[in-house]
Amino acid sequence: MNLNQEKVMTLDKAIGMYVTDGCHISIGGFTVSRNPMAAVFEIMRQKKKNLHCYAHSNGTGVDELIGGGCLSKLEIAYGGNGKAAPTCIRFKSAIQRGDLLFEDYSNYQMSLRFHAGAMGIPFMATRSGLGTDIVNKWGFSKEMRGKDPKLPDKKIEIIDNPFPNWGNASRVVLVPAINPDVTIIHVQKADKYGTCRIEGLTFADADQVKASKHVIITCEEIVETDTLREKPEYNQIPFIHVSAVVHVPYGAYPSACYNYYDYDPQMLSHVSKFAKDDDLYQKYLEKFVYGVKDHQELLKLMGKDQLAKISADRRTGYATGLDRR
Amino acid sequence: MNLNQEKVMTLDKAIGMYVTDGCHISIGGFTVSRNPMAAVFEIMRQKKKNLHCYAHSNGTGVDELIGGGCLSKLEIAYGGNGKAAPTCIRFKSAIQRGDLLFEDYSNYQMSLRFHAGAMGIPFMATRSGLGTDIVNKWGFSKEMRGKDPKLPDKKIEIIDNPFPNWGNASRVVLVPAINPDVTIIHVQKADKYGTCRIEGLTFADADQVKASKHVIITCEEIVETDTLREKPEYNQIPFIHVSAVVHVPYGAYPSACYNYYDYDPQMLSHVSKFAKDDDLYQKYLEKFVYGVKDHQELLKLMGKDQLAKISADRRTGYATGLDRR
Amino acid sequence: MTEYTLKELMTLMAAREIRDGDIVFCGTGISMVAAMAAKYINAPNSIIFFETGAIDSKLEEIPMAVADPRVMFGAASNSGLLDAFATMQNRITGDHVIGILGAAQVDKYGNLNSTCIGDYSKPKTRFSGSGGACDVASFVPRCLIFMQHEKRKFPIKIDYLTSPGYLDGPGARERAGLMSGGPTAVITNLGVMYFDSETKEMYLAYYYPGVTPQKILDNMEFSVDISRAAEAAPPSEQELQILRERVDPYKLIL
Amino acid sequence: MTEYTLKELMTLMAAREIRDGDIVFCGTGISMVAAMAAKYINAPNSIIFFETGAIDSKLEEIPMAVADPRVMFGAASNSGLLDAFATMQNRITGDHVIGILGAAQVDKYGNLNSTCIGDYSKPKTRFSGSGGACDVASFVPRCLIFMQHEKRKFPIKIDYLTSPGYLDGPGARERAGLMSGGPTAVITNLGVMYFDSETKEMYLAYYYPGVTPQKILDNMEFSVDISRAAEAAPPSEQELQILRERVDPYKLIL
Repeated sequence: MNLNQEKVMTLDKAIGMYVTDGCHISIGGFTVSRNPMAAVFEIMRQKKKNLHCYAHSNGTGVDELIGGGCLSKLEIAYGGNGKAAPTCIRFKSAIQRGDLLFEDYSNYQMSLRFHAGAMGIPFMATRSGLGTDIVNKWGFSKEMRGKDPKLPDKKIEIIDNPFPNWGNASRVVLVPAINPDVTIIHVQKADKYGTCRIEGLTFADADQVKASKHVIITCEEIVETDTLREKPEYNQIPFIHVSAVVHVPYGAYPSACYNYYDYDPQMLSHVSKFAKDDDLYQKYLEKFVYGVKDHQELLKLMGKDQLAKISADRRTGYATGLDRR
Repeated sequence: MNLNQEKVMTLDKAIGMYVTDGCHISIGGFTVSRNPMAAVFEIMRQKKKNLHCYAHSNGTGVDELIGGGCLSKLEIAYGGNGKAAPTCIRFKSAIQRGDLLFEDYSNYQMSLRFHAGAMGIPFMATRSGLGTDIVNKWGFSKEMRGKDPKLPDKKIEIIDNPFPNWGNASRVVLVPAINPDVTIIHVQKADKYGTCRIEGLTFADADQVKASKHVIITCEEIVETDTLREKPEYNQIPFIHVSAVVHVPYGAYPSACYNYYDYDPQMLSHVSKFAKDDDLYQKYLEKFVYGVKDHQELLKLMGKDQLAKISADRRTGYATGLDRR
Repeated sequence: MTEYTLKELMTLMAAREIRDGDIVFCGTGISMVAAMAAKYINAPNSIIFFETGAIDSKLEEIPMAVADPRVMFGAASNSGLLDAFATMQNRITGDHVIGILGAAQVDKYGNLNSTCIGDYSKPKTRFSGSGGACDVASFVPRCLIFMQHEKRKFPIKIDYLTSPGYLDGPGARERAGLMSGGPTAVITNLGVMYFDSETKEMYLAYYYPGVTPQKILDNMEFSVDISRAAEAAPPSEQELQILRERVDPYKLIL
Repeated sequence: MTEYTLKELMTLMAAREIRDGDIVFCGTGISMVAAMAAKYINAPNSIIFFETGAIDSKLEEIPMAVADPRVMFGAASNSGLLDAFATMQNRITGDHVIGILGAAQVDKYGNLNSTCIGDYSKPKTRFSGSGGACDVASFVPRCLIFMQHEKRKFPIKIDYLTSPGYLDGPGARERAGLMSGGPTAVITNLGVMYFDSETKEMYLAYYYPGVTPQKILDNMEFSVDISRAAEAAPPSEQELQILRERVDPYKLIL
């Protein structure tokens, strides 16, 4: 959080300040929507290393962070990305090669872990996962957990219901809270203090933000504070949680940003195709990530026609009739 | 919940159907705002008895339900109602006389209990209340709890943190879920299937609804489904949770309904004055509750001038400059 | 009779399992097409909802992911994951939900693996992982499972138990602390399997026209009872028309 | 020097405790006036927030309850109780919160009773109960407590412990499992008490002009250290002007 300092800054400054080597990070969005891709690419350009990442289903973004070699540890529910990559490709190869320490959860469990972090309690209870390998198989050993104060004691704990005759549950799964060092989300509208209005689905973004020590907001538009405050009930994130605000139009590209633009099916397929081969993927990175100075340059490289194709229709909020084959 | 039947009905039918003697009930709103008062008055007119009520700070409504003799048990965090009644008056006298079985919680604990009910888990954890009499003093004995399957085993349970080195917490308080038989809330806008849009603060209304077997929505306006669906992110309650929808303009009166009308400080003071004396309170009930056929008649009795005074200003959502001394 | 593909029949077999008034938890791909088809054909009052928080979306185009902006349009409400899963975990709404899942492997008790083949920490093949599948399988009373009918996908023992079916048999869900319920049907490109109400083991209920029960057995590592099997009704003209013209006119999935 | 009421001075003593950048958890009545005054006088970047879920509201008129529609206008966000209390329970934002509470009784360790006098189940006098007070007192590192200075309100033992202060002394919060922190000051119509950093017992820090330390002791059942007491600075012209003209021009509270 940050109450008083100036919050509007450039993306390279925000990433430089808050994403430090070895820090614990989470990003907003879900598979093909509202991944903070401009920020992800900037993290890759700044060659951040040994990040520990928490993800539910942050397909597009997490796969690039893996591909860019930024992650050493990953707690995740789902490494897939719609049609372009039923299993995220760099994720798949990193795990098959043993290049990444990882641990599996379910989407609800990850959401609950962020929720617990936002609420300031050590765990949340659920009935999901009883009898499964998600409960039984740990990615981080007990020894490793004992040595690292940034890891919870256990992956998961099962307890008998302390209210045996209540809730029709004999036992429950407890999942430990997550409090990332930094969370980055991309939203449609924010003011210069960081109050955010997300349009469409919010996924787990608000809890991820509230659970996090530092928060970077990238946004399509910086709008007047008074405008957002005409309908405070539609602002999911009040400024007190936010450290930095960065204006990045098309900041979720090539994922979608509801009411602004659709995902880019061509680009997502292109990345997937290149991601399947190490050399090709390096070429992709050299051209689209390292080869551009910033997100604006990437957009120039994509070209106006490509962006026009994914421009959102006013009525539906997506690019009606977009060729998605 | 109710997916298929016709949901729009009259208030007397909805209360007759879903509020049965001895049932467990919760109502929406908070102190002077959005109490479902039309429904509360109808419950009183229908002389419902032995209700078990769950409340965080539902001042106006709960005090009338107590005054009307409808409640036999109450779980509550706060029995106060702003300036007109720092302690709710019928609540106070019922407890001092021993007319009501009751149990105290905090506002957060009650909110968490509804949240647990909505989530379908037996309890939620918090660090609130450790070392206090809220934890130590029970209103419902262990024996009583053992005999009544609709009461949780225990008021509260304290456990050692199962993740001892996580969350900086040595122990936590567990509060049991609430799943009322019926919840009644008053909202600004709903469609005929029960999808709701609440303006201003939501308090705990959405969790109360989602935790409840049956749900009655009273609303200022029934709006077109398509209108609400233009901005689905602003609808806090989807129709699947709702049993009945009742159109009741001024349905929160004399409490406030943001953007529609303010609370009525004169009427609230009037009620408080009469509530302090049993005979006077009976007179108040005879005139304003039992003496009118329905809420429309109460509004007529109040008169157009009185309603005009509390009419909400477009810019602020309340009655700017209202005399509240 | 009109020609049809096995994928079309699979989709329709699933659609036929959806009842009017069901709340359908929907994934991507064929499961979304099945849920959409059911609304047009046999369950007009069923409601499609997504783990991302969209409920009863106006699906003018097929979403390619559960976070596709197409699920956000015209919904009754757009919230987030926390609300969506609560709707399934609480019994008031959860008991009305039917889930549709896919997986890399299924065993005879309907337990699913969508995580990996080989050792968990350094697998031979890694898949996407649970996503919401484990949650759905844990919470809801009825589940449909889409599978390709291949031997390696129906193993004696799955490599990783991602989503619970009947675990190791009768009473096992309850012993583990799960809600009762469990998988209803496994729908493949060759037929449909149900689960015996006593043994909780998979048995063959339908084989598709042109497919023999033996061919189905040949494509599984474990054996199932085929004594109750009947030939499935082929798609009707009307079903095919809805599928092709209204649900997936651009052949994005089918 | 301008005349002033003790209620005005009380309000200002509380306002002076609020630091720039504090997030102020606000109740009704005098606590709301104090928080509003602080924003105009000494803590322009403090933020007022309410347990009902409104944060940084544009308070053009004094709200008479924390659910008054006046707190909903112009806020940064309007949510609900769950979010508001989470903001205090989590350490990231919670450590920046200062709470302002009132009560019927306070003991020497700053424990509060706002529930009842007499037996809990059939009390002589019943009050409103905790509301959010127990939560705030459990979570936040600093708390201001408004009290009327009367003997029965400062008893040796409170009848019901609604909101935790330092419980039974040094280390007791930690032993109970509470977050550290605890009450900062008790502000009355006669003076201001702080809590000793070692013993966690209340001591007299300020007595108001015209009030003697002895008079304060006469109005308490338990005794407090008065050796560190100093006379409080009276309200300045500017403070009074802000209070009367900008904060509560209609004398709704003061």
